Amino acid sequence: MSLLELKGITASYGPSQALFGVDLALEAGEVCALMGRNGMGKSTTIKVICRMLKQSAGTVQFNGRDLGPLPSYKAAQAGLGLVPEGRRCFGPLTVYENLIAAARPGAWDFERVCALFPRLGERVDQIAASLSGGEQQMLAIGRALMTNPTLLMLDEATEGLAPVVRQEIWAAVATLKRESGLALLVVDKSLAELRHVADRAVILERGTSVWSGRMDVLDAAVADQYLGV
Amino acid sequence: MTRETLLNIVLFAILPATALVAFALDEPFIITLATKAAILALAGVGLNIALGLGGLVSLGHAAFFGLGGYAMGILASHAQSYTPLMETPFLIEGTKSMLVIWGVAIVTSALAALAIGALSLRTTGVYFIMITLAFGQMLYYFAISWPAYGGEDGLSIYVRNEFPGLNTLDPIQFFAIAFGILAIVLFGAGRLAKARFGLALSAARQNAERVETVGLTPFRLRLVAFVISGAVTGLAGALFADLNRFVSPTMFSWHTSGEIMVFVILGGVGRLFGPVAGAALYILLEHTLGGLSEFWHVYLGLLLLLVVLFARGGLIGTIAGREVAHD
Amino acid sequence: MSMILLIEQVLNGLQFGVMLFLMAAGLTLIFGVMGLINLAHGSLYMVGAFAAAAVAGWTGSFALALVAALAAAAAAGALIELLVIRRLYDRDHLDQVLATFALILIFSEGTRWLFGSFPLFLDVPAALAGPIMLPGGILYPLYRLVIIGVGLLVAAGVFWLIAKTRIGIQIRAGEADREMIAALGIDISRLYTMVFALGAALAGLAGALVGAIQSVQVGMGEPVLILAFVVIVIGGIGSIKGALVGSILVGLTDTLGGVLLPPLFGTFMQASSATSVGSAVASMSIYILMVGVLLFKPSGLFGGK
Amino acid sequence: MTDPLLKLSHLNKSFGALKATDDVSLTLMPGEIHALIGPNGAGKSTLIKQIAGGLRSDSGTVEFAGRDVTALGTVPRARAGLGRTFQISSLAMEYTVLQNTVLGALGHDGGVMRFFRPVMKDRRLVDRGMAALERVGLTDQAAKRTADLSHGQRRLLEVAVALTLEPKVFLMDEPMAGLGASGSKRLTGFLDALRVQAPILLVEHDMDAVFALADRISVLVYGRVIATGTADEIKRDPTVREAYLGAEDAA
Amino acid sequence: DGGKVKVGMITTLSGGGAGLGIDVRDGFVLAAKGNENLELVIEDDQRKPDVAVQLTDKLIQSEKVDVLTGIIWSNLAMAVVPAATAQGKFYLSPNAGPSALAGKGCSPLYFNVAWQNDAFYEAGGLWASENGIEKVFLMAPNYPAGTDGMTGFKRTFKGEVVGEVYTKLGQTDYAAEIAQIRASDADTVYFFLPGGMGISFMKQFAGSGVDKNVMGPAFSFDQGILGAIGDAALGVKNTSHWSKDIDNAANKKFVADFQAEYGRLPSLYAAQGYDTALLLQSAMGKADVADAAAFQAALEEADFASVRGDFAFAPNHHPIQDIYMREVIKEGDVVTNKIVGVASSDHQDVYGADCKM
Ligand SMILES: Nc1ncnc2c1ncn2[C@@H]1O[C@H](COP(=O)(O)OP(=O)(O)OP(=O)(O)O)[C@@H](O)[C@H]1O
Ligand SMILES: Nc1ncnc2c1ncn2[C@@H]1O[C@H](COP(=O)(O)OP(=O)(O)OP(=O)(O)O)[C@@H](O)[C@H]1O
Ligand SMILES: [Mg+2]
Ligand SMILES: [Mg+2]
Repeated sequence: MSLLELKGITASYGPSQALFGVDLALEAGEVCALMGRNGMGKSTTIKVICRMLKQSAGTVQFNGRDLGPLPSYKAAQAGLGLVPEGRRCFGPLTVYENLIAAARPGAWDFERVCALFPRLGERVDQIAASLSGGEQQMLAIGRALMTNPTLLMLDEATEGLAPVVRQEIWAAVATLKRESGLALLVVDKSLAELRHVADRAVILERGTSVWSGRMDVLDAAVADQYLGV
Repeated sequence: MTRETLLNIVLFAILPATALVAFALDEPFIITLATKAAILALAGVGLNIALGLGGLVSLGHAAFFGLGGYAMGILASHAQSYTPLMETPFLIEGTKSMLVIWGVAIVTSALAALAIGALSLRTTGVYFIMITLAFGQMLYYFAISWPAYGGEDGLSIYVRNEFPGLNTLDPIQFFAIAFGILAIVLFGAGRLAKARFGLALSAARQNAERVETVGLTPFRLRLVAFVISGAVTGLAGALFADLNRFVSPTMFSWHTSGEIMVFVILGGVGRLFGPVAGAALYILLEHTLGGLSEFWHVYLGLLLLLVVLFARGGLIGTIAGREVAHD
Repeated sequence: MSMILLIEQVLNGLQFGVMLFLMAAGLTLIFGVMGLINLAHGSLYMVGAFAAAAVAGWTGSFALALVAALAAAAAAGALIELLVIRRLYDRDHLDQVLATFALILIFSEGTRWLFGSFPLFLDVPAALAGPIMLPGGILYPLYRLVIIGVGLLVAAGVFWLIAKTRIGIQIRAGEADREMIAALGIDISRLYTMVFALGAALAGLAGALVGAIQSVQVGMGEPVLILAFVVIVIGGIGSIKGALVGSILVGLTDTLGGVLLPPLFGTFMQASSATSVGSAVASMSIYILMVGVLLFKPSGLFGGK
Repeated sequence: MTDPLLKLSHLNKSFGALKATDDVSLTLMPGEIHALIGPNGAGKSTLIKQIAGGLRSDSGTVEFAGRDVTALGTVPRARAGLGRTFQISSLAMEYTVLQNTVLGALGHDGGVMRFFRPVMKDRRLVDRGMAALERVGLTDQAAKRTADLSHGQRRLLEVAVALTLEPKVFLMDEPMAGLGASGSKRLTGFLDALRVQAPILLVEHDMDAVFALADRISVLVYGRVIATGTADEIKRDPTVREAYLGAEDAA
Repeated sequence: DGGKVKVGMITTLSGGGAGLGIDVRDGFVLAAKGNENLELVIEDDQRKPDVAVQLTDKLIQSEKVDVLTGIIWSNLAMAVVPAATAQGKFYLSPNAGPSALAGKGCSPLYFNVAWQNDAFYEAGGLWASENGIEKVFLMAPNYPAGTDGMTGFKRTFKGEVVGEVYTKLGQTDYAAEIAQIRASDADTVYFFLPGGMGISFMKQFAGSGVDKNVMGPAFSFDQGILGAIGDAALGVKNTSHWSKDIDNAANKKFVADFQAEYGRLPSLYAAQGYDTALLLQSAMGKADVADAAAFQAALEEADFASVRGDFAFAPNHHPIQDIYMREVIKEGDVVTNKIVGVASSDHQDVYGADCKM
């Protein structure tokens, strides 16, 4: 049984439909890349998984449990961690408060997050809104890790990060996967990086999953057709 | 034609239709109510320019409403008692001419809005709400304790002011005046919202930083909007005073500001006809529920609550749906 | 004016300030921290006072009356939150204004329905009645000192809750981005209901405590509402410290304005008009203070943003 | 040699104890793309704000087109021809995509105190807005509410609004962020062509784009410019590699 | 002899001041009970002047009433009375008597069945002068009713005013004023604080331990309010034209009937409402309301058995009546008033001279 399984998801924002049938499966401890051009429905899929948006058809199963009737906070408590698009740090709160606001006990704690992102450690009492863009990104990742999820969803988590930090994060992702058995669903624009860490990939095109399979079989022609690389 | 346009036409027709039917049935009081609705809608249209377009939640619009009212009260009471308003340095006489009174009401409230706006617009959000409230309250307490024009007792004007060619004491004719002004102002406000100024003002509400980076000054846009808004509400105040032939500090009280705001929210914030719908509904409720029970405010409250909970975007929002971005 | 009288008036101002804080404390939670515009705050204050007066009338016990005030206001608060406010979080602030305005109508007239149109009797308990002698020879009502004490305790409690506890952090996070804090696994709805009920309970407590030396009547909450908003805005929204400082500033301004302005105007005006003009300016003084503060600090004394 | 269009001399800015901008001097020549790179929190966005006028400098001067604009606020600088895009999209979210660009055109045109003629019937403004949308490839979305755009589409709209201003200089804070690979590629080509219209001061973490576009690159670390040079010089600079690029030059 | 009369009553039935309006209404209804010629239409003005004016128009234009009554507050009366009399309708005031309507603004159609606003204060000043009070401290809210009241007191008071404070309308905390009172060498505090303001002041004054006499007009010590003040009010002297212990048959019947009908003690507002209805019915028995001159003459006769005892109209249609001094006492568990003397007999207002009608 898969850790996460989406079947035939359709979803709309009010009158405008964004997803037209998304299928996705992810095993425990696996890293899955969710890919597609801008506006194809990646973030919407993630919103459906963490119940920020209710699907109009289809099912979402997590750990054998139907997430359909659950409110967002219960889905999170079930083990979903989210680094949302656009960071969404709690602006008026300090770095420390952002990190502990929703923390749950587990392997990840404040010290460990600060060790991963030393810049955050130096700024514990700074207001999140005044952090640089990249620092906010680190904070959003740290905040999600502090909830000690089983599945971490990274929506453009490396956007705006300096290359060195990006490399650190990918290294951290690789470590997370290897050592703590954390499953990840990753949206990112860098195919090269994803090839390194992801086990499998799903490609969205106009709100439909058009390709899915193991990362190593994703060939250049498909990538070019759907991702334009 | 969109649903909203259709609805607007209906709303626009509702007041004169009511007034005409009442006229035919010889129910002058219903005409008075329609007139009241038109005047309060006018005040709401004024507020809506600041509130709906500019995002300036002013809880001090009673200041302008009251200034308009007192412009009428003071001028007319001097005319009534044949005493000049001022003798030095030059002579100012009272007047019973509506046109002059309107002019004075508009200019006074515009100037007040300029001063209050220039100070208040340094703040934003709830701070703005409260600072405008503060200015309103200052005028209220001033009016209450200033004995020259009646203080809390207010001022009675025994006869309605004059408008060339019309008998203003005849309810239907006075209605025509009030509604005519409302129509003109609605037209103007509608154009303003779609004009360059409206686009920039509304953008400043959504994102001031964005407006600055395209080289426009939000402060100036807002101040101009606030002045226009205050002037319209001031004009409504003068009409309201004439409707009642009476002014008192209640016109300055924060309840008045709140009520005008309720009209706007009830009808639909930022909708051109929102205040018309809101004022008409509110007055309808007030006068039909009033007879039901001593505790009719409970019913009024429940009805308002139902509207907020189940009618998103006010009456117009519910009936016409989400705002369609203008073409 | 003698020095001792001036000192006494300053003390009165401070006392009034702390009393204002007590009245504003609930609103500080609901409005300052949760970011909800709750015009019905004054109604909850009134609910507390009426519940206290009713229970004190039945049982004769002030302690039971206070418990009743807390319970009734908290219940009313929780009910409001569950039935009304909950549906309005993701709406425009203005919808909250309209909804809570409607609630004022319902509460005021509902209370009149239940308790009649005449003010109720609620008095300070005998043990706390009467004045005591302060150092310096000032006679001061004991009950007012108790109010100061309770006010400061509440201030400390609320400050601790918001600034130091995880619940406080979560509430503030919810105010910044509700959807996000929920997506991180916090049941923000339940939390908000609880905090709203707590804010309501504080309003009710204030209503009962202050009602004992004021008049318990329909509409008693309205001046409180405005004062509480003034206090919070002067102090800076979201800051408990600000609310306390704001309260004391307002208390001092109002008290000393009323005492000092009429004679001040008397120094350059005719006596008869000086009292009236002086008093008129005094009634505006807290608004003048607020405008002054906001002109120099557009987001209040301790406002972050 | 031609004069620089934009010249920063000895700019400083501190937040409390933190020196976010530390004695920065930079120039931007007509026709060039000058990239500004550096670790997160190095002070790049701060510098952009200082140039655009959103943030007062503690000391130093900003000269633009031969004129000292240090004392001016955002609005006059924008009017003078500084066009800026934000790192985090800053748009009028309730407006349609087209309205956002028309707003830009209106800013360029001035004359905002007009109360009567419908602005969306003003051919000149609308055409200019549409033209900008076309250049970034958002024509299809023109009638959509901006709030309904995906993240990447908003990033493109940011650029489009800057275009309508026809600025003399572009200040772009991470325009590629959030764009997918194809989007980045497209925008890279577009910016390449844009530099003839007006030079660009480009803050970007996308090294493919930076190396492809930049005539000159300055590296900012802890608020200081530690190196300025061509792409090749920067790639070879060991301090830059350690502080910023890491293994990136493999690309 | 009289036909039917339609009466429009506009009074405050909702919101903070509703208690007064309800008492006026109940008193009126009690006195008019069983009179089939008297048709009553009641409207709630919510204490808003503009609503009151509009209701006036409604009652006159749509309901076609002949007589209006009911207004509680001076500022509403200032709005309604001119509007009613200008349209040729009678107005009988059951409460509120602003000076403007007693003097220059008087009208043949306007009758005040309560008092001119200054009456209680003038009587208070007289009584104080005659009862050895030398130094008073005056306090009232800063609005016309307050300042006029204090002026009325000073008009007749012979002693010294050692302090005079005008508070914010609606003020609820009086610590500062009480400190001033304590510091002054006044022997008596004379104050007018209507409604909740008076309750707050009295409770706080009692708790402060300041030992001075307290006096005021009846408004702050009426039955509806005393219950909320409790023992703190005991011993306070207040002037009133009515008290439930006035010894005459009409009053005894009124008090008994009122308690039987509504289950509570009547207030002075109830008494005024009651008298208003009696006056109206006395005139109805003499003239047809359609004949305005005759009806006016009938009203002027004031030929009814007032619960206050002797009652007559001065030429400006304002009462000539005794004003009593009452003291707050406790009867069993109930805090109430007892008459201790007449403060001013056959009191008449001073504005009549300006009234030209
Ligand atoms: N809040 C919203 N309301 C309405 N429509 C939306 C909303 N958010 C996204 N959309 C639309 O839904 C579609 C999918 O958007 P989504 O954000 O899922 O794309 P994405 O693949 O994440 O793109 P990007 O890479 O640009 O972030 C887009 O066409 C977008 O315009
Ligand atoms: N208002 C402020 N108060 C305190 N510190 C601030 C403030 N604004 C920015 N900073 C700090 O200044 C430093 C520079 O921030 P800036 O946003 O300029 O970085 P940046 O180079 O743009 O980084 P990124 O690439 O991550 O966007 C950061 O460490 C940030 O935390
Ligand atoms: Mg996305
Ligand atoms: Mg940056």
